Amino acid sequence: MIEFFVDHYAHVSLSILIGIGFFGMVAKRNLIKKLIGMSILQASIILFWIVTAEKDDATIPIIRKGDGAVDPTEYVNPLPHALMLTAIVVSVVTSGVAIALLVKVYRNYGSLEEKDVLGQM
Amino acid sequence: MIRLPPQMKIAITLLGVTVFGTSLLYAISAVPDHGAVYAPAHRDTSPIGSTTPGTYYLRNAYADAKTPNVVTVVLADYRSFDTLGETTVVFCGAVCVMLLLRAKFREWR
Amino acid sequence: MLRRRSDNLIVRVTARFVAPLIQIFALYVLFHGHYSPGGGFQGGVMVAASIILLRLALGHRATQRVMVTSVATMGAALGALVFAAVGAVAWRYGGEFLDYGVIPFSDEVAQRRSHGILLIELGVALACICALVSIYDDTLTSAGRGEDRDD
Amino acid sequence: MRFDLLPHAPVIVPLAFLVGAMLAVLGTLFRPRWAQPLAVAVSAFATLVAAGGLVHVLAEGTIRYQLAGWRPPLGIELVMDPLSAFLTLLMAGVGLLVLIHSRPIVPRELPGRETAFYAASLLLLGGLCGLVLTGDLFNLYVFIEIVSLSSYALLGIGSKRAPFSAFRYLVMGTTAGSLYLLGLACIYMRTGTLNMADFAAIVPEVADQVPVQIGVVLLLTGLALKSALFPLHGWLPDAYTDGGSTATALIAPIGTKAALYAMLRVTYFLLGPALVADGALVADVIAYLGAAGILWGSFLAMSQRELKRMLAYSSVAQVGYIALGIGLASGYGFIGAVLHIVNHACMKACLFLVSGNLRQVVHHSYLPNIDSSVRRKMPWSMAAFSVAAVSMIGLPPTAGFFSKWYLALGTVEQGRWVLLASLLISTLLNAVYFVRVFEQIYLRPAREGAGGRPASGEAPLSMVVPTVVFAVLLLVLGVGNALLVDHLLLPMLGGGAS
Repeated sequence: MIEFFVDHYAHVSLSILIGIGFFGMVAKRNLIKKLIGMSILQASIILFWIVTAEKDDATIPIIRKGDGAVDPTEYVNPLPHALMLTAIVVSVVTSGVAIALLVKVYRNYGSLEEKDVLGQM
Repeated sequence: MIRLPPQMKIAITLLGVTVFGTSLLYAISAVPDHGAVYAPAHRDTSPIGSTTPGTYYLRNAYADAKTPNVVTVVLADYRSFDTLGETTVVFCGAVCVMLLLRAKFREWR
Repeated sequence: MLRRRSDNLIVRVTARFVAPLIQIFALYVLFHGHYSPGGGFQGGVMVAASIILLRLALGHRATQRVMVTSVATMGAALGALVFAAVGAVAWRYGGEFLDYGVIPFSDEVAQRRSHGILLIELGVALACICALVSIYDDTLTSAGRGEDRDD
Repeated sequence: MRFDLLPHAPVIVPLAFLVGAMLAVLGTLFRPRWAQPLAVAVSAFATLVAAGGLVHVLAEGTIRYQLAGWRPPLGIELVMDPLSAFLTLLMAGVGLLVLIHSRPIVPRELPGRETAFYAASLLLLGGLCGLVLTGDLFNLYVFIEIVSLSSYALLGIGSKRAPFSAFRYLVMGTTAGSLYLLGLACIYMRTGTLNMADFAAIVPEVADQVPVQIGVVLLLTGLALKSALFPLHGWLPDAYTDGGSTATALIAPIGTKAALYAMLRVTYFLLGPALVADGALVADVIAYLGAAGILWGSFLAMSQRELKRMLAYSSVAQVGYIALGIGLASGYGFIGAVLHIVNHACMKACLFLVSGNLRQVVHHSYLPNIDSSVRRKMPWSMAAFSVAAVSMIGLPPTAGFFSKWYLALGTVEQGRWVLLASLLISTLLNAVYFVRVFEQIYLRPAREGAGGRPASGEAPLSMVVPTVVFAVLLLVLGVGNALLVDHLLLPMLGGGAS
């Protein structure tokens, strides 16, 4: 049991982080806090991907010596890193659009508390 | 809609989150070779013999594009269509915020 | 929101001092993306951050001459268009879409790909800078206004 | 130099929309009046290329377009097979007609924002086409996000409540995207590939591993949330009701359907029906959730008094039909699901366009206030409404009958009487809520003062023509569905699924 947590400390902490993100999105009543929960969720999933790229004793995927054969065990898997750059940009833009929507909500209702907004409907 | 008391809602959420996290951990615990260089995503070929992209990129990126940073090559060459989509997403964000918030276009002329 | 701009001399001078430094470093990140961590997005975001820093410190009106909002929106479109155009040039030389290996920048195919990567990174950087500045401007400048109700 | 367009059709169709959006911003930021013609021209071009691509694919077989010249597991590929070619044509065509229809609406509902509106619409359509065509699981995610972002913004302008509804949609949509990405991470960990065809070949080797199974479940949950499958449908009715007329008419018919199409691809072509039948739990869950959604959506639609809200709830029910077809995991289920995606796109587009016409002419779409004066004012719109409503109920000459027929055949084939019963009950419920409207349009006498100048109030031509075209399409699809099944769907079943 202890061994499992030591071996998989990254996955364990990321699962907790994903849980925190979900909890913030569902249980928090303030819309900005929901947004923060959403960002935590996205960030933790991006980290989850990065962890899948890991190899023991490997370094960043920048080839050090130019020509000749490359030993793939020296470098971590580059594919998840490239994919997650895309995912990061997507999450940034999603936050931007969410904030724009919240500005409109605030303009229409004068509050960002879900309770107040629902009460005015 | 059924309105639950807040404590109840928080309790249900906590329960759901715990179940979700545990099932995720269960999935992870079934991975024996985490971090090992022989994990499926890091091998040269998949079980059916097709090339596994990640390792191919490491072996051939420098020869293919004269660029030592493999992530840049993957991003901008092997999977450049993703990056085009990603640039479109950024542009889409600008358009969306403009659609939502910019009232008078002539104002900023 | 943010209607009363605080006129702190230290903030203004520091922002004006730091912004060019950020931009220089951003250029390094952008153009050194082939050899070290970096690239179009990272460099673009840093330039956008420097412009937004100036906007925060010096006010929205005063920094319009750094980048006009409508130009920012159009720049975002232009950056994405540059990317698509580089991809479409490959059609001219009989390749598939986005295949830089056929565009005759140089004799060697690998070198062509390297140049192609640089070109699209520039497009990506332009789109990124302009889009983020545009998003920031729209969000900030509309937040305080009371008019423009939708219904 | 001669450039052969059609072999490049898979990339040209989505790219035309995306580049069109960029050109719209560059060219018409200060001339909003030109945005709509530009958008229509771009969609017309894309529709033509999509149609040409379909002909090309039917004649010469599937196009597998390798972007940047890299062979599939390394690069991204776009796959234009008969099914995806047809659905691309559907997306582009529906988009074209709705954008033509929007000409009088958008300047009235969103003065001064035409450029941004049309740019966002074009991005939405480009994302949808790319989503249908892509052969790569991560590229699918990128296109899903393009579609979602533009939907949030398009639905976020409208009534006073619209931004709040759109924010809830955004939270749900982002959760869906995150779940999809998490599932993809689990799958990638065990297979090392993102290409759909490659993955489909590897699946039999790794299907018994727990991470792959949990990854597939997460993937499907994300797509189900995106497509508003029954217990996850909460965001849909509000978002559709509060959005503007054109935005809803664009997103309701094809927006959620794209996620369902992705789900169909994952279940039928990635996992394969045999595998779904082995791990029958997943398929069963999808089928029964679909049935529950059919009943729930139909019941709630029955009790609505506002046309758009009624249509929004009926969308939940229609999503249920398609999910039921996916869950059946058989040939009939596949045919029924695809036909229903097509039919529902046309029916819903037609109905939402009629609701837009009503708002344009009589300035409301509140059902209790509708009577026969409306029909006398707008004979063409109401005729189109009738055809679409008959199709929604599922009566024979129209397209709606045939998709339900195949779904029913599928349930009978497997002896799943509960699912069959839900199909039949929902048909009755549909009949109830549409016949109520029929009664009002055709039989209820006009109120005093409303019948002043009857036959002069039809909506402008640019609105009526697309509406009527959709109604005609429904009849054509109904009559010609055998052709569709023989030439498009059966080859797909033979090739990829069974």
